[in-house]
Amino acid sequence: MLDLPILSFLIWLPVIGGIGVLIVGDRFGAKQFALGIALLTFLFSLPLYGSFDRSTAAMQFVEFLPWVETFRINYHLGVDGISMPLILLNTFITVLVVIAGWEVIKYRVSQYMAAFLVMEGLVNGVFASLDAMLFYIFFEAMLIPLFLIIGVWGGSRRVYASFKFFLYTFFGSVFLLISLIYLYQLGGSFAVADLQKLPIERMPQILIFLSFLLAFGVKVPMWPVHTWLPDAHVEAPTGGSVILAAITLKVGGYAFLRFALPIVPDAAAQLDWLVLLMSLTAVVYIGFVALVQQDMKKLVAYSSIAHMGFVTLGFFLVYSIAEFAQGNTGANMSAAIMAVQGGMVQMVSHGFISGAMFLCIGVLYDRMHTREINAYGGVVNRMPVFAAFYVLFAMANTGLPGTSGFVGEFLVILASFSTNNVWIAMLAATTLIVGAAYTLWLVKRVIFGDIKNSAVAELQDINQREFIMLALLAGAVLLLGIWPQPLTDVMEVSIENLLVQALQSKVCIGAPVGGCL
Amino acid sequence: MIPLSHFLIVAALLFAISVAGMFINRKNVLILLMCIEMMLLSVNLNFVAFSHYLGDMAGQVFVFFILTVAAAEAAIGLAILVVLFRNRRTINVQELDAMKG
Amino acid sequence: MTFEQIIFYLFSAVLVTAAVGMVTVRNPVYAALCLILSFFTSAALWLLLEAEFLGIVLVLVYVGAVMVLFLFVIMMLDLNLDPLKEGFARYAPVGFLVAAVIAVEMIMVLQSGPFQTTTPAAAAPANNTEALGAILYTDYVYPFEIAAVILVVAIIAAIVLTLRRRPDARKQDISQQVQVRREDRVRLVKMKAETKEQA
Amino acid sequence: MVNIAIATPEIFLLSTICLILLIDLVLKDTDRMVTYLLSQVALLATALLVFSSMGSEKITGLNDMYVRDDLGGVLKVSILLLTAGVFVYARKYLRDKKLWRGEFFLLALFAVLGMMVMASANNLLVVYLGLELLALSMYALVAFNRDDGRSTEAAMKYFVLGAVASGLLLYGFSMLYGLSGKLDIAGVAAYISAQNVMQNLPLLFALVFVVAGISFKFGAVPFHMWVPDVYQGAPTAVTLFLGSVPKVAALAMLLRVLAESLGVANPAWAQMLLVFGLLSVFLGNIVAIAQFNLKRMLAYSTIAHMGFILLGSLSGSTEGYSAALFYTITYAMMAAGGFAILILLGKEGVEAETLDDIKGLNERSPWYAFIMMLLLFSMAGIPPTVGFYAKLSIIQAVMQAGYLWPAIIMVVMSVIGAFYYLRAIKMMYFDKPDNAEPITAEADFNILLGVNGVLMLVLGLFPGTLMGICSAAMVASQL
Amino acid sequence: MEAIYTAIPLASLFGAIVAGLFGKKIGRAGAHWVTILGVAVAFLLSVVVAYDVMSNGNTYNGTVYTWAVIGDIRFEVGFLLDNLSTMMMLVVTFVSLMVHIYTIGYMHEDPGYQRFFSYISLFTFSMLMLVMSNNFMQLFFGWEAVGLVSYLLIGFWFKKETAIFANMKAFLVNRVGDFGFLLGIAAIVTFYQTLDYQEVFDVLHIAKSPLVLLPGVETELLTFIAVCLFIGAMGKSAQVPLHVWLPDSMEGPTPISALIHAATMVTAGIFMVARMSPIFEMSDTALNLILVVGATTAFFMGLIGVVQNDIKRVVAYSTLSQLGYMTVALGASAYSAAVFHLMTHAFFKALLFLAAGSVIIAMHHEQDIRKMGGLKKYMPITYWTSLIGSLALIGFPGFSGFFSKDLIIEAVHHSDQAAAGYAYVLVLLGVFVTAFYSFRMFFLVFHGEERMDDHTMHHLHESPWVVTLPLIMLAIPSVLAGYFLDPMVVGDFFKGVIHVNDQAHGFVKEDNPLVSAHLSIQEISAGYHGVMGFILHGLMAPPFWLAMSGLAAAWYVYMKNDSIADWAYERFRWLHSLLDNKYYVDDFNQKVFAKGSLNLGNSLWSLGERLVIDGLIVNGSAKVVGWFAGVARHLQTGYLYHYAFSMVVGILLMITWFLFFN
Repeated sequence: MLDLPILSFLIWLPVIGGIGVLIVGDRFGAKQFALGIALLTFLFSLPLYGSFDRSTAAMQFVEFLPWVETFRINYHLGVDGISMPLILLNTFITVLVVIAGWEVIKYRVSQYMAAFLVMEGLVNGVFASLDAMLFYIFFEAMLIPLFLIIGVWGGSRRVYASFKFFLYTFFGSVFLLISLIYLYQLGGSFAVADLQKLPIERMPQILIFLSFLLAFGVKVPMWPVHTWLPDAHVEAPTGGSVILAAITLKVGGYAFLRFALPIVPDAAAQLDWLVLLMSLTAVVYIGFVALVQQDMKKLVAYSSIAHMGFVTLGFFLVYSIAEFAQGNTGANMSAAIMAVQGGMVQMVSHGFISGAMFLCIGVLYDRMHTREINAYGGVVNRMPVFAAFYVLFAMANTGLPGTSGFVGEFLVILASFSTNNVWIAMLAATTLIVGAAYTLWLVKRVIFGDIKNSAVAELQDINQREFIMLALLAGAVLLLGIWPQPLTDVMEVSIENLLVQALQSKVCIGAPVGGCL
Repeated sequence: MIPLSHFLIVAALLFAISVAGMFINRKNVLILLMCIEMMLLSVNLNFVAFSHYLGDMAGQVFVFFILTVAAAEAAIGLAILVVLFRNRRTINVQELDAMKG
Repeated sequence: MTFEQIIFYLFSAVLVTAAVGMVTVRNPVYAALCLILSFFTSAALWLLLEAEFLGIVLVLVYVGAVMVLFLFVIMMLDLNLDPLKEGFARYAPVGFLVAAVIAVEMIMVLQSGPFQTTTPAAAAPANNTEALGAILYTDYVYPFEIAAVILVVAIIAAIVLTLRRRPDARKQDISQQVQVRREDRVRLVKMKAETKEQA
Repeated sequence: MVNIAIATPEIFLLSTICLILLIDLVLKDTDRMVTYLLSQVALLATALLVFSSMGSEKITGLNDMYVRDDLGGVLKVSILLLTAGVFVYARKYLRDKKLWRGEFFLLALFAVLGMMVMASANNLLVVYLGLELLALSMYALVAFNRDDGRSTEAAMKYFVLGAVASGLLLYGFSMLYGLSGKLDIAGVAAYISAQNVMQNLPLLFALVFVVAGISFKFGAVPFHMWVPDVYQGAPTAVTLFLGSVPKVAALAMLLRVLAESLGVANPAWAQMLLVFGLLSVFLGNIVAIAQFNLKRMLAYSTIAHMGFILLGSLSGSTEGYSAALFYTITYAMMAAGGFAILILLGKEGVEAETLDDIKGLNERSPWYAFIMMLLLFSMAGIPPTVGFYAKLSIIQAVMQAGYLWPAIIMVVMSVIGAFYYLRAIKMMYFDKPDNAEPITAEADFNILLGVNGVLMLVLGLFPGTLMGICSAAMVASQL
Repeated sequence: MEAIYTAIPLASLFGAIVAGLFGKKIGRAGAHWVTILGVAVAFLLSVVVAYDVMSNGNTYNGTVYTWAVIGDIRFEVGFLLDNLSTMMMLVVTFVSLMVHIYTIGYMHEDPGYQRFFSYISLFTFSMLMLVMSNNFMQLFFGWEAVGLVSYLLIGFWFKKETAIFANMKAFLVNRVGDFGFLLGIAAIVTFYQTLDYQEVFDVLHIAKSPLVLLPGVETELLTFIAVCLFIGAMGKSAQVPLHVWLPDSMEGPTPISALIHAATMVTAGIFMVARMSPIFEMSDTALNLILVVGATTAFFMGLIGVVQNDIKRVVAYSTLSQLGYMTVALGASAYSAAVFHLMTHAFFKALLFLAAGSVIIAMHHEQDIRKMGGLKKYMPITYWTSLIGSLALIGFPGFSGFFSKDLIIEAVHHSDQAAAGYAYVLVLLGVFVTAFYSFRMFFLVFHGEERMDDHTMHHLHESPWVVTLPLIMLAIPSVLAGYFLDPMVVGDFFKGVIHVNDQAHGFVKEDNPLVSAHLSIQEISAGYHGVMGFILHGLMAPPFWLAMSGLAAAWYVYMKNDSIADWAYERFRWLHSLLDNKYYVDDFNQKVFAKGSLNLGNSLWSLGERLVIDGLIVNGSAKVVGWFAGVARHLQTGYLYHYAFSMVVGILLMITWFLFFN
């Protein structure tokens, strides 16, 4: 098993399978075929976890082939504890997305399924790439299927949304390209490992960092470059929203860990306040914005932004934590690990929860064809099982202990106290209130209460397909909430290793970041 | 004797005049074609002058070829002109704006 | 002022004047004539530069053939001359201003560099035509062939563009006339004989 | 040294053209297919000849007028193969539009000959003659639909501006000749290398005109004005030809004249290319947004792409030139494919040229829509299509040369440019078709189009070979 | 024993899961049987464990499973079983069991029968996890889990708009408390690198540098932690100003009002502070804050109870007031007294609620006491148990409440804290108020004329045994629990569990100059001479007389002379409306926080999002580009001469550049 090129398989099986689905066409079981591919991919991703060596931070399942020799771009794949869970998340969510589109998509089914499968392969590629240019290629190529998904199967303003999504993210990532080329010229290699070792002067580091911030920040998305997300979510079909929220946003967060922190640690240390500010703004400001949304999807989209704020918050806390640890006896780097772990867990958990929230909204939308909160009310009377799921996911969204939503937020808030600024923790913790406010108000208006109108009165409870979908996610949410150890365990060593790199100055070798200002 | 630069300046003047002719003339494509001939003439004058002062025949050979090409060009240009006139019943430059923007 | 200088300045003056005339006159025929004049004067300058063959070719080929072609076209196109120069005064200043700037800048460049020489680097060959001929078919055989192709293209292009079989033109088709049969020309119609009542 | 054999491909092609010319004369209108097939044979055979002569040392012949090197070989093979493809696409158009005449192929073959001459030129005179051979054929081709007012208007504009441009180029050549006393590439190069370029005003002056003439061929701002009108006015088959193959020739001219001959003067002409290139990238992308005529839109996009090529070349390095070559070849493929789709959508007597014409293409034919999407994404430079590598290598070269800000402007403009490509994709995928007539084409057209589209992806996944060829060609030609 | 410890919460969780997921399959009886069985098992095992711990001293502190290990910090789920937690377990499982049984009768017509059982079993599980926890994370787990169940149960009748408003309000207000609580935990983790109670307590004495809140504003670390934790307790135990959710929570079914919103969950805050006594003892600031908050709650919330007419709301305000008493005790460092009162209160308040529920059933879900009266003869069991509950509540000597409340008042009296004087006055006045509203309700419900409509009157009868049995079962400890005073408060029952800075703990002022000695309980203990002595002493003390006068006043006003009530209503209208509107706190919250948040959200949404970011920057730049494209396309005029002009200008500019600027 170990000798098989699992990662290549995880990338190319869905891509080729997607093309296969296109060839199979609408008439002959495209759905079944797609589900088969998705399941197969998921199964093939399981050995990643099973055979993963937790004791090393080195890349595993490595594959290496020279590719474009003119630019020394290599087909270099591998995973560590940081990327592996995200690949699993991706393969898992894709199965659900295929199921989610089963009956709902009636228009160009094979293309729909193919787009998602191709998307899956590309995202796996993003997470598995150990070559920066390979990463960039997957990173950009992801835009194509998503653009089509939003545009072809989307809602009424899908054109605006898809364009906004594409151009926004494209705009961000071209600066990444510039930076990568710059780094290539500096070090003569696109290998991430080489880039991480490359000594870079302070000023270039800052510029590179800013370009990373723009590229990944748009993807995450961070305030204030987030406005594509609500539009994209609202207009995308259910599956598209799920993929967007559950998977693509993670790419940005992941890239921060893989690129920003280790490659330009000094700049990250110097500008961490900026990211922290943006993250906290995302948590607080976006929380209030979410509160007043009239569209369910928009509300959840804004809540996604707020939750992803925790991810970036966690990642960039490490510098303040390191500074704090130097000034305070007794404090140590556990908090830094906690911060990054928290961010990572938050990413995985957000993948489940936001995916589930969007699936729930999809379930409602399929029946009522509206996402207006005001059109609902008293859904529980007609759909008790659905309501139970909905409340569960809403609670997970508010970070209730026992659900996965709690773990990440908890760890990040704990870690955020280990800095010189109490207010980071204070602002971060306001999510307890604000997050609960918008989520519960949504639940109150949609689920509870008496039946508001005749349309709600005719609702049917979820069918078996929808039940399976939501039950799987509910299981994941609860499992991760009750016992996150299996997840945190695989990441621990890689994160420790990452922190070593992220806290080592590149401007004056051997000193900690900020050590020789 | 006459310095080389004087020949070149005459050629430059011809060149400038032909360029000016292109945008002064807004009514007749024919004049444009003549301006092109004039521009080539100025280039030819350049070549001949250089050829003379360098004592090198290559310049004259170049002129020879330019004359040939210019004649061919004139033929094609006039052919296009005729076709254009057939289609549009005009060779007014200002009316040749079916495509713009 | 030597004779050569007089010739040069005189012909140059005429040349430039004719050029200006070409771009300013109202009637395209006059413009063509101005252009012919400038060709003549250029030919004279070329003679001054000891490029006799080219000077003669310019007159023969250009004035004799190309410009005549131009005149043909002018006559053929049956242009309405009145509106052709409208608005001239409006555009002329800008045009001439730009031309003047170009000219000034060009002259500045040309006055500066290595172009102040007054004597040729090497003596011109005694027989210009022979010298030209000698290299044209040897050293320059490749360009020469290409030029030939260019002329072919010009011919093809001109024919493609302008040769047309007018659909409304009536032509005699002799083979059709010869092959005609009786049945095509004569149709026998049977009619009832007239009766008195109808009459 | 005469060494006529060195020019075998050109001679062969010329002979075949003459033969086709004669055969075409006696053919009936119904048998034009013979002309077409012969033309294809001529192109492919010539390509084979060129190919077989590749890989050897750089040698000159025909009294130093002609150079045979790998660079020329690559350029010529691409020209010939692209043209063969263009012919396949054009056939459908010519049939549909009742322009099915042998002269189209003949003129195009002459143009190809002109381009080959340019690709192998070792003398400014030969460059000029090759250019004129190409240009004169193109003028005639643009006016090919002689009963169409727009076609002839476009031809007229193209002709006048083209003639002016060659006048400019000639003026530059004459100055170069006057300064160096030489017309051959090596002679001029030898003269330049002895000069302090930035101080030599007449040389700079000459350079301005030469660069202007070359820029015109590329259609770079501010010498771009002919591009949209000619693209729009010309019959689509001609636009297809004009929009793809001559770009390679233009690059050939740039490489031969600017790089080989004036390479030492790079600091001077790089400034001009920078300005023209940036203006092109800027204006091309911006104005394309305002276009709803697809041909015009592609024309403006061409301007932007040409800006990229100019910017790639300005570095004066091997990487830069090979990036430009890579970009040009791939761009020619994209453009050919794009116009082929337009040809495909046209019907008898109706040109497909507005954005509305591609509306709902996905409904009508998912396959064609997919191909067009690949082409458009490639033009936009989105991985994993080949357009990305083209842009990547150009930007890499630009940054290598130390132009960071131009690189940033380039990428930002390509984001803006992505908008109009996306709009075309949106029309195909998001909208419903106005008419749902099925689209038909002959098998060879379909196959070629498929190959063309998929090539965007395949080259995107495996760009190494083509990139390697391009840079090897540059290295072999000591650029 | 570990298996038993684990089985206690899991037994109720099992019931909850079975009743929740398979409720339809097992039916109503199945649901109540499985849950009751689960809780009964939990109760019985708790008794076993309590016996083991209390008599054998086999305390336990261990891990069940490791939740996660991050860096050096272990996140675990584990149990700490000592006298405090086992006592809590007994109370929780006992009251819960009673409530389970009671529910069979109370909810028997409700369509959400199984769901209800599932919820209350789940609650029992959560509460057990909370009290059994040995670390802060699990504490927070249980803390939030009981909040969740509370949310679900308040909104149990989800069709009622008021109910679903109340549950959201409850959750959000609790979240405000949790906000502080979580910060407190974060501070502990940051500075002590562990989440385990015992490990934290062991290193508390090591001095830490103060915490910088703002540049120049510093605070004692432990004060910060204590205050943050107490904010959590304020939320859960409904202390002013986070009390607003509790009265509204009466929208839920009565059994859960008894279980959650009186007996157990709301006392979690008290429990937690008692558990954290080593921390709180280190900060006088925090203790004073607790005193003030508790005393304010105790008196002013009681006052509101005087004007309430809803039977459940009267009890709810009474609960608030009693929680205030407990809090005051905490502030006075009389943790054991607080816990003692917690226990007695759990019994008698559960009893009162269940009795109220019994009345409500009989009255066909009429809750307005003005429409009741004279129920004594219809519902004797309910009447007598209510009387026991009320007497316990007002602290009638001999009843459990008497002991616990008197102890608290005594403790406050003896406290040296700065705020103790304020607290003492308020708690004394509170005694009067408590007696007044309790018996106002009692008299209005059970005595006097029968004010209900005829239909209701005809159907009046005593509740079924499943209802009355729990009443009786709860009445017993309501009377007798007070006699545990001896070991629990004045004895050393909580030795080693609750830490007080007194001589008994070897507290030496010089060792710890920042905190004072807290000797109130020690002084009480010193003056304690047996239960009878305590009762006799109590008969002399002001609280007794205040309680009696309150009782008498209620009797006089509501039984003898109705006009006084009307007179007072007319005379103190402002006071009445102030109380009736609950000091306008709800209105204030609604206007400032709820409306304010919405306004803030709306303005951020319309200004920040749509106008600035999307409108100006994103779409704005797109518009600018589009506009510029529209303008720039006109450069292409279509005129040949312009085209030529552009070429020439291009050349000209280049020449000019080289000529003049090179």
